Amino acid sequence: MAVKFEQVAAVLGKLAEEVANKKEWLVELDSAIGDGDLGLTMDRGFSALANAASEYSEDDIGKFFMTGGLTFNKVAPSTMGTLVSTGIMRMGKEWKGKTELTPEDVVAGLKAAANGIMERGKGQLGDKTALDALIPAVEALEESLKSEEMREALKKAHQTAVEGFEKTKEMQSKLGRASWFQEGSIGKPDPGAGLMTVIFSVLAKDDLL
Amino acid sequence: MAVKFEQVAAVLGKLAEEVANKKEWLVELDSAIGDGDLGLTMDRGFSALANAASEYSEDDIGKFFMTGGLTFNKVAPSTMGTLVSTGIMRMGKEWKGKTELTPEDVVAGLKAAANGIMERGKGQLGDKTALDALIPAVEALEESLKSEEMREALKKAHQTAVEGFEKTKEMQSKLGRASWFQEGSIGKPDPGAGLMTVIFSVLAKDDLL
Amino acid sequence: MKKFVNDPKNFTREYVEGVAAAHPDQLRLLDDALSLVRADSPKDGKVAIITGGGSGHLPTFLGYVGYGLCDGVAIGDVFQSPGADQIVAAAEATQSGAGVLFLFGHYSGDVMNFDMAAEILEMSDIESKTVLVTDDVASAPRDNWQKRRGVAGLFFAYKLAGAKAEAMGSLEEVARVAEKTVAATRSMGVALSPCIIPEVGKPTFEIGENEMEIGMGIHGERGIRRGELKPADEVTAELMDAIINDFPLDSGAEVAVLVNGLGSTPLEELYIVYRKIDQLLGDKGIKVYRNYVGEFATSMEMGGFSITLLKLDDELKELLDAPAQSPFFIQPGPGGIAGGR
Amino acid sequence: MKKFVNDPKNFTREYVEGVAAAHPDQLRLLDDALSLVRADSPKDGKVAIITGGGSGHLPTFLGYVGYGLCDGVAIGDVFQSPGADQIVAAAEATQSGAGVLFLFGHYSGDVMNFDMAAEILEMSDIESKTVLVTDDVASAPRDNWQKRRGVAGLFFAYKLAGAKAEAMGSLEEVARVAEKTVAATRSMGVALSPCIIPEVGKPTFEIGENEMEIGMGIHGERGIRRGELKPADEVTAELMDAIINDFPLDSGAEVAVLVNGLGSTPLEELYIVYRKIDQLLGDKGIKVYRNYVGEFATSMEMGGFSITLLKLDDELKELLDAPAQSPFFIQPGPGGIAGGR
Ligand SMILES: Nc1ncnc2c1ncn2[C@@H]1O[C@H](COP(=O)(O)OP(=O)(O)O)[C@@H](O)[C@H]1O
Ligand SMILES: Nc1ncnc2c1ncn2[C@@H]1O[C@H](COP(=O)(O)OP(=O)(O)O)[C@@H](O)[C@H]1O
Ligand SMILES: [Mg+2]
Ligand SMILES: [Mg+2]
Ligand SMILES: [Mg+2]
Ligand SMILES: [Mg+2]
Repeated sequence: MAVKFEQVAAVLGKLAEEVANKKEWLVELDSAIGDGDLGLTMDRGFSALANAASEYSEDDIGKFFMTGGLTFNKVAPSTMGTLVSTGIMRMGKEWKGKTELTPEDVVAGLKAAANGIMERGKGQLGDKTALDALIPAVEALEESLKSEEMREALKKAHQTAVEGFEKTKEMQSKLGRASWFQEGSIGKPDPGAGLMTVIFSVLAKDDLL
Repeated sequence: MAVKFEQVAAVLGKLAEEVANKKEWLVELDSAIGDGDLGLTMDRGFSALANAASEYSEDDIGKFFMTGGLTFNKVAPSTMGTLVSTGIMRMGKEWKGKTELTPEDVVAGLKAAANGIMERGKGQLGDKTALDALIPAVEALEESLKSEEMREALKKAHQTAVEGFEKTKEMQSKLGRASWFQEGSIGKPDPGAGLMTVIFSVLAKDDLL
Repeated sequence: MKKFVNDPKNFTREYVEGVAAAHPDQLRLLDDALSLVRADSPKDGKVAIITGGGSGHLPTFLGYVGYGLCDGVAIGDVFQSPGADQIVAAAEATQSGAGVLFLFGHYSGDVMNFDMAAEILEMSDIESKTVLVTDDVASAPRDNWQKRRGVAGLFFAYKLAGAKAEAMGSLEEVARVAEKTVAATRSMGVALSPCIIPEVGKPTFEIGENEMEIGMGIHGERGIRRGELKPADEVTAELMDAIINDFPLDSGAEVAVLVNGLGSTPLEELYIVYRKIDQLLGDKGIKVYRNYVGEFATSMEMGGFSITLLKLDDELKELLDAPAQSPFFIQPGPGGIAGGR
Repeated sequence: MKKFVNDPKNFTREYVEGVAAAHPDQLRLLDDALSLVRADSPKDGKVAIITGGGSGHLPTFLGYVGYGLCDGVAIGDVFQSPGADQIVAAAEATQSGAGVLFLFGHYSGDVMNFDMAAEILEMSDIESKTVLVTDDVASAPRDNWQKRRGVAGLFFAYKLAGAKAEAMGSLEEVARVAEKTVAATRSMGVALSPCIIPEVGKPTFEIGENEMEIGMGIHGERGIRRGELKPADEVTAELMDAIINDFPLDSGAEVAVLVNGLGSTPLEELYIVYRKIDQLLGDKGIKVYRNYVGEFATSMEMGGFSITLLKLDDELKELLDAPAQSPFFIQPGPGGIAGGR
């Protein structure tokens, strides 16, 4: 299996749709321990990215993600927006010059994204952030691919992301706006981790990758 | 009868004493339709003036009042303070070079003072100000002197000042801070007119002039 | 009372001491009076411009003592007139025989004390003239404009008369420029919230959570109307209408614009107001020759702003462009700072 | 919400448009981004200093774009970071091959966006360095000073690095000066009352009628202690102790002092504070080389003030004395305005 830009664009279109569907849910999550803007900013960001993909006339996947990061950030300079943008740009760097992606490329891209987010936000596993869903999900993907098909592996990754998201409930926030709540953040799941479950749910959909 | 500076100084000493005695009363009057400072500022002003008189080593009465106005104003730059200072200075101008005052001089000095206050404050009879006690009192003094002794004339003047003060009760204030109260000023006597009754009560005292 | 003060009785003296301590190179506090004068005064042959008034309006009044501005200021307690002795002291310390211009806002206590000071100076043969600033269109009808209060428009009077005096104009000329400036200046303000006089300790007036008062004076004097708070553009348009019609100003006119914050209104909001002014004047074909946005005449922490327009001709433009410098206001000359940018 | 705004969503764009309309001779609003740059940029061979941050702090940040200061600014929404694209746009519009210094306050959103911008510029071979301002002693202990927030001390970093860049220092030199300035700068503030974010519409925090919070951040971040409001001299002494001990400063040291109003605190009160600072430093034998009193970094209508001290040596003094000019801040060179007073 190798993925071409056309399919990437389709995934991004679906992703924008799904984030729009989950907009209210993300706002609710962020209202509980943040300022409530996450659904709005992510909706703006992913729909701008999907638009850009639908208008992209070349086949260099890396180049698209490189500029796509900036497109995303422009409409969503919030914390999560900047981190997602960074992730997108890191995927672009990783996929530089590529016109198709192997499953290994996909893993490498997602790993680069996760590392980029850690680097930019100086966050760790356990800080109660998006990383607590993203990192285990990427690890699960890589691990599963050793023995399984891409489709199955992505489903595992999604499941792991959801588990990671659930676990953030019990954590105390150490970074960003939610950390101002201190112990008050315990009991509520992390909104950024919630976003990751949405992303992986789309990747895991049938007939996309 | 002719008055020398020594006597003037004695009157001013008595006046400072009496204003100090009436301090609370003046504060009360000014609190009702003003900012309540009148007793404090007049106490400061008249005691500074009396002090200056007790330290004055010359005999030129005019010269003393000329500089005395400034002495008074320095410690009392409030509305009434400035008006009283103006009055004092105008008396000084009127008495320029004089080492003793005839009853006619006293009347001329008080008239000059009243005119100075009208000029400076652009006030008229009936505006509910100090003028409503001062002007009739000075007129009564002048009139009485035509047929009576200074002592008697001063008592008439004092009585007229008190009547003028009483009449301000029914007036509506047209000038200064009290005018902000509009109809609310009716029913309360004017503090500045109250001060005039204190001044004339001292002038009318036996054994002074 | 939420204020950084010590004994409220010492409020005025203490802040003035702070100013004197901060700017000894530019200002001198007189020994015997609460009056500040230019450190470089008296300047030979120059008309001395003396201003003054109550405290609580910084940078008005003392902020406009400096090069190309005033020469001295007599400082009263909060919202109270200074004494005539302070005015006399400031005049004596700065005059050099060319005469004194008393330039200040139209308030009765100030008028009385300045008049008294003029009388005293006359006795020592120091000539003085008085020009009252009367720019607040909300405080009296147009035919009675000389009865109006002086508000932020004071700034333009200082700036232009100050430039004329710095250019060694005679007392007559400086007074003429001051009068001409006053006649060409119109202001109007709007208040949202009161201030607190330290010695009093409670708000100067009450106003509803959703109310504004159009035309309120800078001590809380009653305005033209109290009503529901409107969007910034609407409030701005209302003030501008009143000001423009009062002149009136026609297409082709050139003006200087001053947007003045009363104290707690953030600079961001003043620029939202300026944006609308710029649009409105543009639509009417009126040219903005220069603009000033910031705090020029405050009422401590009062919320609100005022707009002032000065109608310009060639003479006033040249004087407006002249350099000026005080610890509170700096305007470089036409060349800009540091010899040209 | 007692504010002069139109649709709160447009607050930032509208006030920035107001600024651009008021000062076209000095500032240029970029077409595609909410970023302002010097009208005379790029300047050949000069390091471009780019700053940025959330709105609500005027004159910080955009008020320090000008001669002898910064070259461009990326403007975020109220208390929100600007986007990396705005930062990139400001850098590209002002750089001339001599490199770019990113100079801004230590807040995580800003750091992420500036880092991202640096990465993007790197791809087009534009060299950049980043210096974070971390002057708020209340926000982290002394050994951890690089974790501190950036507050009013930003002003000194702009002033000194800006002077170095204007003198055509290299990127290394300008960054070194910025770092040296940050290391020599300490601030601490006290808040009395909150502000209102236009899009939120209610106060950012609650505080009792008689309370103050020592060490509170300029977005309402928790301070060191909350307690009863004390006389101005006591509050000033508490802040000064914390700052002086943090350096520590000894007799003979020379400092620049900045007393910064947070928004609604009147200038009179800032001078009462300055008076006490002057006395305290005098008592300790510390010399005030220069002082700045006014609003330099606000939180809209928040009540309170901050004190910043910058410890000086000969290099920093010379840079501090250099002329600077923006629409919001003017400092004449040593000769004064108008060629000598
Ligand atoms: N330093 C960080 N590293 C990784 N993720 C972070 C970091 N800080 C915050 N986040 C994530 O960002 C999410 C909130 O994003 P967003 O709503 O954009 O923040 P804000 O509104 O404060 O700008 C949090 O739920 C958390 O997952
Ligand atoms: N223009 C005026 N002419 C004469 N008297 C005046 C005038 N304005 C006020 N007054 C007098 O001043 C008195 C108040 O004086 P004072 O308390 O000193 O005023 P304030 O506290 O407002 O400065 C009033 O009771 C009135 O008699
Ligand atoms: Mg959020
Ligand atoms: Mg009174
Ligand atoms: Mg203010
Ligand atoms: Mg302010």
